[in-house]
Amino acid sequence: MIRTALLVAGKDLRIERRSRVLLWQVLPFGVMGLVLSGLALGPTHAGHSSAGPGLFYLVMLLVTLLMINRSRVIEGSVGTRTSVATLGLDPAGVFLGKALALAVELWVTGAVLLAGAVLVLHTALVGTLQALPSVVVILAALAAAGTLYGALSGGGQGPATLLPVLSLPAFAPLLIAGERSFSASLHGGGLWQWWVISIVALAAYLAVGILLYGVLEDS
Amino acid sequence: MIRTALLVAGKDLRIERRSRVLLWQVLPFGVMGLVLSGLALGPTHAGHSSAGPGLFYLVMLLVTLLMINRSRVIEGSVGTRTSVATLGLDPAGVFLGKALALAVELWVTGAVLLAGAVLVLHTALVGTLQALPSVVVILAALAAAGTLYGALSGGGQGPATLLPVLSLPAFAPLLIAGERSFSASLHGGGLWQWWVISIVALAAYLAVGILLYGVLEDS
Amino acid sequence: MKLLSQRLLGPVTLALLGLTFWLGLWVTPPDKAQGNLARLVYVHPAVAWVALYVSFGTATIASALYLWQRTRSMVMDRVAHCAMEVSVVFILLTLITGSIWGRPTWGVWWAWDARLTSTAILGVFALAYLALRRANDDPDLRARRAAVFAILAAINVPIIHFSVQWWKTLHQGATVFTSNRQLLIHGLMAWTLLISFLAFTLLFFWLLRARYRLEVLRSERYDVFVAEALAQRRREGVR
Amino acid sequence: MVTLRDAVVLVGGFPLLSGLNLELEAGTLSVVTGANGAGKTSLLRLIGGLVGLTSGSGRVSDIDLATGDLRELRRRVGWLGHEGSFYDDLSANENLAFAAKALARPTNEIAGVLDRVGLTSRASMPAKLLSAGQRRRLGLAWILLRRPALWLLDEPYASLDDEGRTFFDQLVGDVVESGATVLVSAHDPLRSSTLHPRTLTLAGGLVVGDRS
Amino acid sequence: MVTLRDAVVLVGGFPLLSGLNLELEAGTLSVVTGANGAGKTSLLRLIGGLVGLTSGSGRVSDIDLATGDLRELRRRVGWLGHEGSFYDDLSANENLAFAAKALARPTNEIAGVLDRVGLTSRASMPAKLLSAGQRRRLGLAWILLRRPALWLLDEPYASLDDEGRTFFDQLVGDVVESGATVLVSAHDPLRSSTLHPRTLTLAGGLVVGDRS
Ligand code: HEM
Ligand SMILES: Nc1ncnc2c1ncn2[C@@H]1O[C@H](COP(=O)(O)OP(=O)(O)OP(=O)(O)O)[C@@H](O)[C@H]1O
Ligand SMILES: Nc1ncnc2c1ncn2[C@@H]1O[C@H](COP(=O)(O)OP(=O)(O)OP(=O)(O)O)[C@@H](O)[C@H]1O
Ligand SMILES: [Mg+2]
Ligand SMILES: [Mg+2]
Repeated sequence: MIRTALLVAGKDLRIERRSRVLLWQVLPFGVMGLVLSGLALGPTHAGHSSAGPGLFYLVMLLVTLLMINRSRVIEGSVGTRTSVATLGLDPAGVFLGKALALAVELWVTGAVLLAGAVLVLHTALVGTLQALPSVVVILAALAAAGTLYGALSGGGQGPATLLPVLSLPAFAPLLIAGERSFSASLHGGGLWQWWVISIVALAAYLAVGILLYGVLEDS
Repeated sequence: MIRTALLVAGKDLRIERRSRVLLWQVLPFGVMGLVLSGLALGPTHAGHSSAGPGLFYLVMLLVTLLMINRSRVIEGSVGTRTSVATLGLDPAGVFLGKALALAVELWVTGAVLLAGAVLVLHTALVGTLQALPSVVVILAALAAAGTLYGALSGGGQGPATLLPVLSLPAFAPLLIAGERSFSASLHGGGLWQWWVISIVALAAYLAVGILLYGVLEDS
Repeated sequence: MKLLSQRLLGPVTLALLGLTFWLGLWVTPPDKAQGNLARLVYVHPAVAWVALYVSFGTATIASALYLWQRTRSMVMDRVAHCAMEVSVVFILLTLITGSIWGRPTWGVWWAWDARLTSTAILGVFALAYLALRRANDDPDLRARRAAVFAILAAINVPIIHFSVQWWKTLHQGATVFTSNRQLLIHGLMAWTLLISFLAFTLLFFWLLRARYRLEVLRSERYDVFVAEALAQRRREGVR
Repeated sequence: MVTLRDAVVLVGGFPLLSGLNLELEAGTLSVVTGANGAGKTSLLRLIGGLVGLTSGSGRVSDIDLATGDLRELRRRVGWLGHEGSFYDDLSANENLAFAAKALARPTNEIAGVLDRVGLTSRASMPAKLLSAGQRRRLGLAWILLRRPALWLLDEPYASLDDEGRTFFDQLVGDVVESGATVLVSAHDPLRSSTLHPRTLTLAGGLVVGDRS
Repeated sequence: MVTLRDAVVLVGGFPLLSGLNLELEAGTLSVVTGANGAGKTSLLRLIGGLVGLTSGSGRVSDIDLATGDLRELRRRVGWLGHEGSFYDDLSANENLAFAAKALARPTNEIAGVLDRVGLTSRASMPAKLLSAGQRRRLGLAWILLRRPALWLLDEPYASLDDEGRTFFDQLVGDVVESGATVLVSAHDPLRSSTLHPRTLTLAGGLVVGDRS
């Protein structure tokens, strides 16, 4: 399983590195999203440092949707998926691998966006650093959930529009947990319950994925 | 040109009606987006009726991105685009047709989301009705700009991730104009300058599209 | 004559830049309200001017010339590309100098001011332009798409300029050149300011030329590469 | 009809065609053969105005490939490629109706065309559900409806069944007779004994053999 | 090796196979022919475990198609389809390395395999830039590397050039000799005179002809 996971993650990251989609397309989009949400809220709201966590996670959510889509597109056309199916890869490994690759990409994006939030949204630096571990966990959970929902909404170049509908309700709790724990590390307040929620969510999505991913793939 | 436009718009809307992507995937996404952004802002901000316009346009922006993508995907694979290229359709007509189809879809989505905003975000009903004409114009401008940027970011199933980066900066002024004029009709305030901006933007994007769309298509 | 002006471009730029710094840092007096910080006035407006008008403008004009059938040539495409790359640098410098100035005067590094935001958006436009170029392999198609995009992006420039008037916000209004064409700042400071504009404008053209030369070298290397590829492809047939 | 002089087509720095010379007369049938990767598809794409000429010169149907209006050229070309050539979500009927309307042709020819290519029973099924050979047939129908002056067919035999190939040969015979120019890329020789095509052999992006 | 009894495959309510009976022995070569839309591709997909059995029964390589582990079945199958069968963004080399690692095969065979299918000069180019025939060859290489017990090849001749077809015939001969089972769908008869395949004819989702 682990071997398959590493193989798949390596393949995804290699394609990503080759096409530089993350660097040139997703990161600018993220930064742009941050700036724009600031604008949409108007100067009064955005000036508030309190908007930082919410906006950060909102943008990360959009980035996740984009990246899940991308992660499905690189699996290629029907022909490719047929051939790969004949490799009989362990589905748990495939799931872990794709989730890992996605997580790595989200972490990179998250790091850049956090820096942006500190600079642009005046989010306090110390609090942001304190929030880092929880951000890492939440993004990993997003990656796991996203991979799962990506498979659910049908592999390949199918209707990419199905994904948001399916996954948003699942992402909502993650989003809330993330925002609250980020806010808590900024302004003080109970942290541990958000930690519990996010770690449980991560574990749950990983477990579901490992157990059920094979069921979701096209027969 | 008009004949081509109607032909193309008819084809796009027919495919859309057949696949029901709008009804089952985009609309739910929009509604969910509205609810989620409310959540992300936290109860204090979202309760405000003042957040309504901003969130409405933010969600419409995302819907637009999804729909542009979809509008490119239905143009099919390289083979299809090659064959269609041999029809020698007038590019200005193709642009108008695709923009028209997209605008129709955006209007439908916008109507539903406005109803949602009134219900969920406590946006005032009367002000919302007053804002309708400006919403119609802004969404049409979004559709025109979106079609243009869709072609810019490469036809077909190319890197769908490039689109947001290219188009978001251009959508920003539209977003602002829309949000301000919506807010103005809610709370009173100068309206005409936003009207000017949005109509000028619509006209400009239509003009650029009609003149330059042919230049953007794959040779 | 042409050769001479080309050879002089570098030294003159350096001299003018040096003159600007000397005048700005040592000769002119500190401002009454802002103290020594006001000396940023010799850098920030000039850099912003180059970013917005000179470099973005060059890129836009070159793009428009490319799109116009009669002046269409790869030279225009290349100029647009290089100017846009230099533009990224100057926009970044604008943001940085502005932020440095903003921290003590407004108390924050960044504010949701219309001009600041629109400048940042212009920066993203420039980056998106480069991303767009990367995403297209075919030189002709790439040139056409990039040119259209540059022109669409240029709409932002007047928005930035008038943003201070449309949204009455934090950023300085038109201080240097007012509508009645009367310089608000006088004497030595005005001269220093003028020289700074000149110096940074020349700096832009210097950088542009260097960047363009690099591109020409690249295209020469590409020609060699193509000749080799052609020969190799023809050999495939002989086999 | 077609004249190419030292035609070079570069894509991503790689020469698909490496200085090719070719002369095709109007109203003739020619077959291009050659090893995989020789440049057959690229040649057809160049002639159809679907890819630009990098250097050299060329004229197709009185349109200059370097300076002329490629859109006008494409409009005169019927193209059958390796891949599907229609909207996957529309049915055969709807696809052909779209093409007909785009070209201002009467739509009442569609039923007849579908019958000729043997797709009547699949006429209202989304094109993506068609089998490989049926897709080919739909591609043929799409050209048949248009009756262009220049037919460019990339491996038309591939995935057609026996009956389809016979039909194809007949069709090509008719078309050439009626004055259109047909250029076919193929790995198998045409089966019909009444067709006497000129056979061009490509290799390394050049014409290396020419036999009538 | 393969046993199908009254096999029905429904997709979207349409029967691709409509009660088909078939028996294939291990170590044999069979060719499936039939008109376009007869169900050849569907039959191959069923046997490869790539589409489910709706009713009837079937066993392939001792795995029951209705109740068995289809993933295990797929792992024993080599599949060459109409479409490309690899990651378009990776090079031929990288694609084969991925397959080799997934199957825990040594990666040092890759160079040899690429040489056999004649792709050495295109080994490090993204697969999406390959020509139609080169894609076919890469598909063959992908199977060659795996040496599965059951080869399912959907119109392997399509877009292969002369030399490629000769190579293919040789390869199939070798493979059958070494004990593998090969099922080919084709519209042209195999060219090699030393192969004596069993020929099955399909029509309407049924086997209507069987000739050795
Ligand atoms: C990140 C922050 C900032 C950004 C992005 C920014 C951007 C710009 C831009 C784009 C211009 C050129 C406008 C035009 O010519 O149309 C400009 C001019 C100028 N800026 Fe800033 N600026 C920033 C901060 C500041 C601060 C803090 C000050 C001083 C308190 C300042 C003072 C000026 C002045 C005096 C001009 C020349 C005005 C004129 O002549 O029109 N800027 N700035
Ligand atoms: N960017 C590139 N770099 C290197 N080689 C390339 C590139 N793009 C295309 N090629 C090569 O160019 C050739 C394309 O030829 P083309 O598709 O015209 O061949 P063809 O004669 O139609 O072959 P087939 O019989 O296989 O269809 C192939 O050899 C392909 O490998
Ligand atoms: N949902 C559907 N509704 C109606 N017909 C369908 C549907 N899905 C598939 N078909 C038909 O089922 C058949 C599929 O056959 P298959 O692809 O197996 O044919 P084939 O023998 O491989 O043909 P070819 O020689 O053209 O490749 C086609 O006739 C197709 O039109
Ligand atoms: Mg070819
Ligand atoms: Mg088939």
